[in-house]
Amino acid sequence: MSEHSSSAKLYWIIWGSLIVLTFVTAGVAYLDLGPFNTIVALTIATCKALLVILFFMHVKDASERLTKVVIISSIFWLLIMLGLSLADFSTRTIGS
Amino acid sequence: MATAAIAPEREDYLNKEYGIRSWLLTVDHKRIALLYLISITLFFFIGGFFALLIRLELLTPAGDLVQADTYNKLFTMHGQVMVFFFLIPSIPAVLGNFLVPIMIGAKDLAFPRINLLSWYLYIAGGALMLYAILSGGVDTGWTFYTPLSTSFSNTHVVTAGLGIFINGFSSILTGLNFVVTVHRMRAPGMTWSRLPLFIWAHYATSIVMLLGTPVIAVTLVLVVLERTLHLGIFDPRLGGDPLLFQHLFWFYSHPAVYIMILPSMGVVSEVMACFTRKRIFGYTFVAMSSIAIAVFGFLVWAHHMFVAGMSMYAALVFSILSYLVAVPSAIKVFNWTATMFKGSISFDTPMLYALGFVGLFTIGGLTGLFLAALGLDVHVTDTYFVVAHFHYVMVGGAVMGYMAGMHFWWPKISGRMYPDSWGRLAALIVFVGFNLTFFPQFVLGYMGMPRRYWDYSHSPEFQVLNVLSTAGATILAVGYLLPMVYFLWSMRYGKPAPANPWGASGLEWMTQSPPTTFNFDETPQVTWEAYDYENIPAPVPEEAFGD
Amino acid sequence: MTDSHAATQHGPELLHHFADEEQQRNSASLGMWLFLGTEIMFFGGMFLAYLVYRLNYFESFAASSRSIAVPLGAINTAVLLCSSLTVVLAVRAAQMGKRKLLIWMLILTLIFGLAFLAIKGVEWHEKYEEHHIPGNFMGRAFDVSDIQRDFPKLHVDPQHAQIFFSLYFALTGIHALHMIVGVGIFLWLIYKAWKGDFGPKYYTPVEIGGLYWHFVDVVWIYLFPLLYLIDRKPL
Amino acid sequence: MFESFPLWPQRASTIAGQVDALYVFLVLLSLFMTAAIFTMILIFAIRYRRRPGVQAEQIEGSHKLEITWSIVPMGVFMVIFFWSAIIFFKQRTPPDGAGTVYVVAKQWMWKLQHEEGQREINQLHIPVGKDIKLIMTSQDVIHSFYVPAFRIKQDVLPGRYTTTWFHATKAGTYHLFCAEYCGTQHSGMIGQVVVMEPAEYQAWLSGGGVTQSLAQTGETMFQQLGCATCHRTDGQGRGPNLAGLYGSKVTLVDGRTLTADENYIRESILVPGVKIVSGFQPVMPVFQGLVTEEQLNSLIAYVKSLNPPPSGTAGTPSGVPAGAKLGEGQVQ
Repeated sequence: MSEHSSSAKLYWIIWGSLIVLTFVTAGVAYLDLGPFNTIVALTIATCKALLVILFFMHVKDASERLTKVVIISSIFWLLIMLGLSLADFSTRTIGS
Repeated sequence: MATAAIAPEREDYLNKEYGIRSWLLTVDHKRIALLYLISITLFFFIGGFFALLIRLELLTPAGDLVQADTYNKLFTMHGQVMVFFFLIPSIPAVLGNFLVPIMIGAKDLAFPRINLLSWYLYIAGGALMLYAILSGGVDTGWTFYTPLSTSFSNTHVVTAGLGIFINGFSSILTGLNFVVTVHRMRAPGMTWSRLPLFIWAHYATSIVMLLGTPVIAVTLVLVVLERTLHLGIFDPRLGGDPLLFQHLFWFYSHPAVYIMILPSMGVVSEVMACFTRKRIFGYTFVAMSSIAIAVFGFLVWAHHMFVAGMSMYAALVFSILSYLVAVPSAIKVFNWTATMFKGSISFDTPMLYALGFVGLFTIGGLTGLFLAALGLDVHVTDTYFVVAHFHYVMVGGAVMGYMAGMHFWWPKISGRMYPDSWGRLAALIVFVGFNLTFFPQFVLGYMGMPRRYWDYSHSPEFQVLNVLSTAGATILAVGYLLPMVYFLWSMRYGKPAPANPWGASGLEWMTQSPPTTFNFDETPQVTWEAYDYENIPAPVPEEAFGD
Repeated sequence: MTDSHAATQHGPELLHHFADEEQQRNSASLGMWLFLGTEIMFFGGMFLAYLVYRLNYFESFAASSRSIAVPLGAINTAVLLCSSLTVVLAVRAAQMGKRKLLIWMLILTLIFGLAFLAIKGVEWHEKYEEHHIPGNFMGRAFDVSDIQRDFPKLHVDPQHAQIFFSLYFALTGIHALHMIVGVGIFLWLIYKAWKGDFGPKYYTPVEIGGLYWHFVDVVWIYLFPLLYLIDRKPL
Repeated sequence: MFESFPLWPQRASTIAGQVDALYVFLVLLSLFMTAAIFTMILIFAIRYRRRPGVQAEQIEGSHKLEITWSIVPMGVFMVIFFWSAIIFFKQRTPPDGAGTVYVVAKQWMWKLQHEEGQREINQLHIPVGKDIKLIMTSQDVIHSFYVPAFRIKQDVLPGRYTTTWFHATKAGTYHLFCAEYCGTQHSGMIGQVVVMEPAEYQAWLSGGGVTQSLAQTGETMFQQLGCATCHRTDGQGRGPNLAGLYGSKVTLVDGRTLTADENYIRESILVPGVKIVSGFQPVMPVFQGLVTEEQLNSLIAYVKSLNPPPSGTAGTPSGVPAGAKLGEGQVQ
């Protein structure tokens, strides 16, 4: 897809930051951040995922709009399933 | 009439090569469509046979034809075979596979070998399902509700579950093929606004197949794991939640009913346009309502669970969203009716089935409003009212659409004309038989007869309606047998079909009947709008028909 | 499990039904992205189960997750990230026609993949030793008394812990299954690269195989925090 | 007019009339819409049938028409939605002070326990004109308590309580069905709901040869299982004081607050560790598997009876069933 292959240096930088982020998320988990532990873990994971998708999977530079639409709609559908199901599970104790 | 009309010897996808290898290893989308046609017809008659046994049992209040567990297996397998092995693949895999490439001017689907793999997955899933049926069947209901399916049933749940799991990938791959083909392989000039509505409908169906089917795949994997390794994900005795299963199951199974109905809507749009010689009223609204149905169809699944113990507030959300999804269907019905205004209407068999579809789908849709109404759903869910509703939409809608499509494109598929008078007779029989079977069930439902009851001797007043329903079922069965007879007859004795027997618009009518393996000698250039019937001469009646 | 690199005739010959090269490559990549969309929904079903039970049985989930070693998990994540790097370098090598580099990168990816599966095997064996496999797998009944002993402050209900481990094995098991299919794909890619089928004009299979591999890596990127790092705060 | 050929079951509860009113409205709406579509198709079919020499007139469509037949159905649907939501709310919120019947569904029978102590299989005797709340659970698979004459249906789930309620308005015997497929004898899991005049009901109550009310059986069970050692009424015990617990707000160790309904009490008996009340230690043993569903119902009835009875009647220590005003006669 990418006619011009970007230089290998960029990939090594991305790879380096991914490894660093992995050990950061593992380390941060041992700190007591109250309710923020999960949020921090998920944001780090999302950053790593974005790095892989945008750079390693060439979504940022080479692929066309349709691929981005497919990715975003798949993730949106997952959120529909999780979100609407939670509507039931979280309010079930209120109205029995 | 009985002498075999000799078709002029011209090369087409049927007589290009012969032999079992040429069929079982074909990558031609038209041959794969025929392979699907044969396999889903087989499953249609298996499912139909179970339906007849159920109706015979219900002829009398007491359970006197079969034992209780045999009856439970009958309605379970009737449901599973019909839903997963006939209704979901029928139009997309047969008519869709055959027509999507030709209608957009392509030589074949984007991934021909994956298309063949999709058929083999269907056959593998079907074989597992048949094995489950023959070695004792499943008695959990087609919905596999837990904890009955995971820990209280000792029937072949794992085999049937794996069969449906494998079959799910067949429809995922079909959906994937259609989306990539429509995006990538349209002929020059075939813009999105010139696409036939049949293609719009299949594009919307493919979205639902792609995004919905994996969820039931993983649900069935979890059910199989739970049955074999006694995990606790859905079993309340081990801390699991049966409602979680129902959420995961219905997240796919409600959009699945849109997989079944959307292709039929595409067929009816084509047939309506052709036999009224008119462009569909409000083309963009009808096209966009297909996409709207596919998208909103994913937001409404828990209207199957209003009384299942879910929270009251979530039920409100799903009920209001269910009314939202009813609007695009209403738009379509109004547009089809408006298309007939100032048309030049002829009543060939496809048109009769299409009109039957519009009528029965209207009743099916309206009764859906009863079930989306929370207060009413409490009384009518899990009774024969809901059975009548979904049969009106699936049998009155999807199967009528399938019949309309088969009769409309049979000349293109087989190169032969079928006897139209027999076709119209069969359409009438199907319409009458269908209504006689399922309309009494609305009344039965509101009277309070629960569904899946082997014997109802506690309320003999239900018997009259059940007898009517069984009578209707036999008429319906005859109605469905007739087309198979005269289609097979026409393969040998039917008049050779011209390229465009109905004078219809669409690229598929511009190739020969049946088409060559690569559909077009050279890729067509599209310069006209969809359904430009003012430039297409209506067929001269006597020349078009076989007998 | 199938994927959609259908256009793999020997050499870059154009398949009969595509208009031109460009159309063929874009179709293959669009097909793979749609397939990855279905995979997102496939794993999504299990993520919903995980989410619901984590909200309802948090303490049992937290305690059971503490019984899994983080260092091994972190190393495993790093291994998978390395394999993603070698895949990207392989695709780049194919684009630039460097056949030897391509073959080396594919082999390295394979080695990292097998290393991941080996480490995963070690983790599972450790769970087998500690009787943490749900149900009575090969006669070893599930029992969490050791977790209850290690974390007295957290209420560990054996059934809720069993649900955690059911989801742990379901998620990591199906992920490992996808890894095995990935290893199969890369073995086949190595064979075709060794045969010299890939070059600047035709490298679609390497690219499609790469997309699949990166997706399996992204799933693990989420599995690692969700399964290993639920609650590691000092008690 | 429809006696010999009924179109709906008898209306025997307060909610039945409202459900039927919505049903009739929807039937009329559907008849109107179906008739409209059918006649339009018929007229167009006849008026515009294909005749030689007559060309069809191409009509692109009209946005105005499309908008109207999107907005108008949406409006009608909203009316139906709100109307049915109101009925649904009534169906799902039992009025306070309703008499309670505990229902245990088992593969292919209904077991019912009255507060006064009566136990029944597949039969439910209730007085006419009284709000009855059903607290239901299942011992195996999902069942569904369905009385067509009352227009009520509620799935009965294993592992937790689901509740429904009705107010019978007409004496008589009505069908009770199981509406969720539950295995081989699903169609045999049926019974009768016998609605009686209050006097007749009293006769039935006292004739049953019943010694203890459900709350009293619960109290004896409370002593036998040793609950009293920790849950003391003077509040010194290691367990929380249960008097006045039912329906009150409870704050847990991790800060969550919830109302103590039947499901909370049930879960705290079976799996106490999951929700520990703040200020207490997780020392209560697990009773899962040690207590049958019927015993659990009696314990919950006893805990509910510890609430100070609603104003009006003189409060007496535990032992007198909370539903004292159910029937004037005291059950000895």
